[in-house]
Amino acid sequence: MNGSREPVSRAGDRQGASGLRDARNGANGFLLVDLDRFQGPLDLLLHLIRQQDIDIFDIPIATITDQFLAAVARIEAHDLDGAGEFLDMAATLIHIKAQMLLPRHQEEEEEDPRAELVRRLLEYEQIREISSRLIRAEAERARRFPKGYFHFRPRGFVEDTPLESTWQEVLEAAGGVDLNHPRNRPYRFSTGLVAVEEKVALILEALEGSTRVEFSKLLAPWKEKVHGVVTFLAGLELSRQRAVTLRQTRHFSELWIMRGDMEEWARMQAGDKEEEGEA
Amino acid sequence: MNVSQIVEGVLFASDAPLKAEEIARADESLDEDLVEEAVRELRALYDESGRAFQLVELGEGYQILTRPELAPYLERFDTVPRLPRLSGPALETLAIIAYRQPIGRIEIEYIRGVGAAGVIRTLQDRGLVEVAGRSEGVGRPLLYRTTRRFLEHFGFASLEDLPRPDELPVLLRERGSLEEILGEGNGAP
Amino acid sequence: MNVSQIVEGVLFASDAPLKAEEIARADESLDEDLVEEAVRELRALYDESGRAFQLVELGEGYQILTRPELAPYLERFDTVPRLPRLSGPALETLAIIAYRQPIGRIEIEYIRGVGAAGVIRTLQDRGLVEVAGRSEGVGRPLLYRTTRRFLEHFGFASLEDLPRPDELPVLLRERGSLEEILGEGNGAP
Repeated sequence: MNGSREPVSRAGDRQGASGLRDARNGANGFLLVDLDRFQGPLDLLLHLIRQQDIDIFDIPIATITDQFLAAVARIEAHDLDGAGEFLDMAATLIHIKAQMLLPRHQEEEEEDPRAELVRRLLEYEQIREISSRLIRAEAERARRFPKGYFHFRPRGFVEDTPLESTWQEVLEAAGGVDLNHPRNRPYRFSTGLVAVEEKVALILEALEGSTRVEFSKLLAPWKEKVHGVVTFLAGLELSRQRAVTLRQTRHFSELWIMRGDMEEWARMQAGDKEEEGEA
Repeated sequence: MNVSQIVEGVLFASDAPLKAEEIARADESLDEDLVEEAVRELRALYDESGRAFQLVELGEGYQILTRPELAPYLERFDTVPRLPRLSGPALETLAIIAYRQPIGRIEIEYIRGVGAAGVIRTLQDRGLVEVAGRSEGVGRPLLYRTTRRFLEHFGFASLEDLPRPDELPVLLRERGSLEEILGEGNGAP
Repeated sequence: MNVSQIVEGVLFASDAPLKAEEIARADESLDEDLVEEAVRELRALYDESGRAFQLVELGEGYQILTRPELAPYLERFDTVPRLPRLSGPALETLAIIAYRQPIGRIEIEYIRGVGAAGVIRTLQDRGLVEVAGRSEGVGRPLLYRTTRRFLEHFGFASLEDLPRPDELPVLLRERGSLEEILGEGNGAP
């Protein structure tokens, strides 16, 4: 599933989540909506309904369907990847619209064709409300600290802490070392080149354990300038993908690589086989 | 050492919430009731004597935490890197799991209208959500539930502490009956 | 919040002894003298009210610690943090380095088929692996070997002691050069 269309804003940020700011009445009378602001088809539908003060229990399905389709039509131009969920909803809307046109038999007490959709919309709206309550609860909780929370002194070296792994485990792992496993990526053998992907992996590894890492620390093991250049390029690439942000307080001071929205990024990368993590 | 001192010592030395039964393990003379009583005493004592910390009920147990009012002072020492905040999709998914647990991925995706596999994995990595078992349904899909850590992280003593359904619109109270919901809804607006 | 509460909160939240000047960083209104005074007050208060903890002065500063008399009760808890274990990739990499040292990262990655930079760093952090020098090859890449600590941890007197059972892949069991074995293995590189 595509994560790129989810807005950066938090669910509790009503304005951001509903995309209200970006909706304007277009010249053709349709609502112009910035699809990237929506977390999915329900979010978009809910926006259309709330934006126009429509009674959610009596949705004018034909109008809403037209508006939804008009908005969804714009997806294809720039992002086919995440269109599936929206197209599913479009199909559902068209189906409901068709059912609404059929004569209904009062005596059989058939359910309103819109009922399931209404339930989903209300439920989704509630989930958003709960999300914002969770944010508030989280913020309140974060104001309390347990004993010993702050590390005022640098921790001892990792090597000072005992390790549990046994030689038997090493041997077992060794038994699994197998040169004949298929490689799904081309490999350079001591060409001396430094690949951006390696440095991307290095940065990501470093950010697994902490929220930030100094640029210089990443370079420490190497003397060659090329490592600096390529690590910087890797940082820029990750920054472009919003996995990290780069921060430097003054010229020539330490460059910090700060962890960004990794979940978002991970979702975008989902499917790509990533380098194995470590302990 | 009296009961109150033992309980206080154990709570003080712990870096995570402890259940009464866990605290009681400190000594044969203790039981859950004695611990609960000591907890109440200590809580009152800390509050009355204006201590900088409080005895809080959290994550199905008890923990001593600083008062929220101290946050501005303590934040000046913020040397512990904090985890990045949860994204909107992650929070929504967490909310669904919290109220509907145990729940499978397909149901979550239906409620949110978008895929949830990546977000669920993130929540698992953060220790907020865990596998609760498998559904009896076709393919026996995995079911998820929230963890004790979820309660601790959001400051809830137990799942009962989640915002009550009656403070919320109708839907989460009932899993099923659409007719009822529509009935209530139609009557209301 | 008064001075005493701020000092108490900071000491509570710290995992290490703090000097008065460090505590004073919590607020502009504080200075060392005020902190020292609050420390004395708190110390007396804890002692007089029979708290399970004490405010002690250690070499480096002040810290709140449980009273020594509580040790018998606290020892009943698994206070020893769960010992970290090496991950699968780390174990595998360690085995490769142990048997093929000195060896460069590229070779390790070739054998494992995935990147190894992070895993090697983990092993270095744990003191199990260290840089042995640089290869003569292009770019003069770093070579790695196991450390004394590696031998100590796994109980070997020397590298000669490493067992080379038949179950080991040829690549690790044989002492011949990597190129030779790789040449035999799949004739590839």
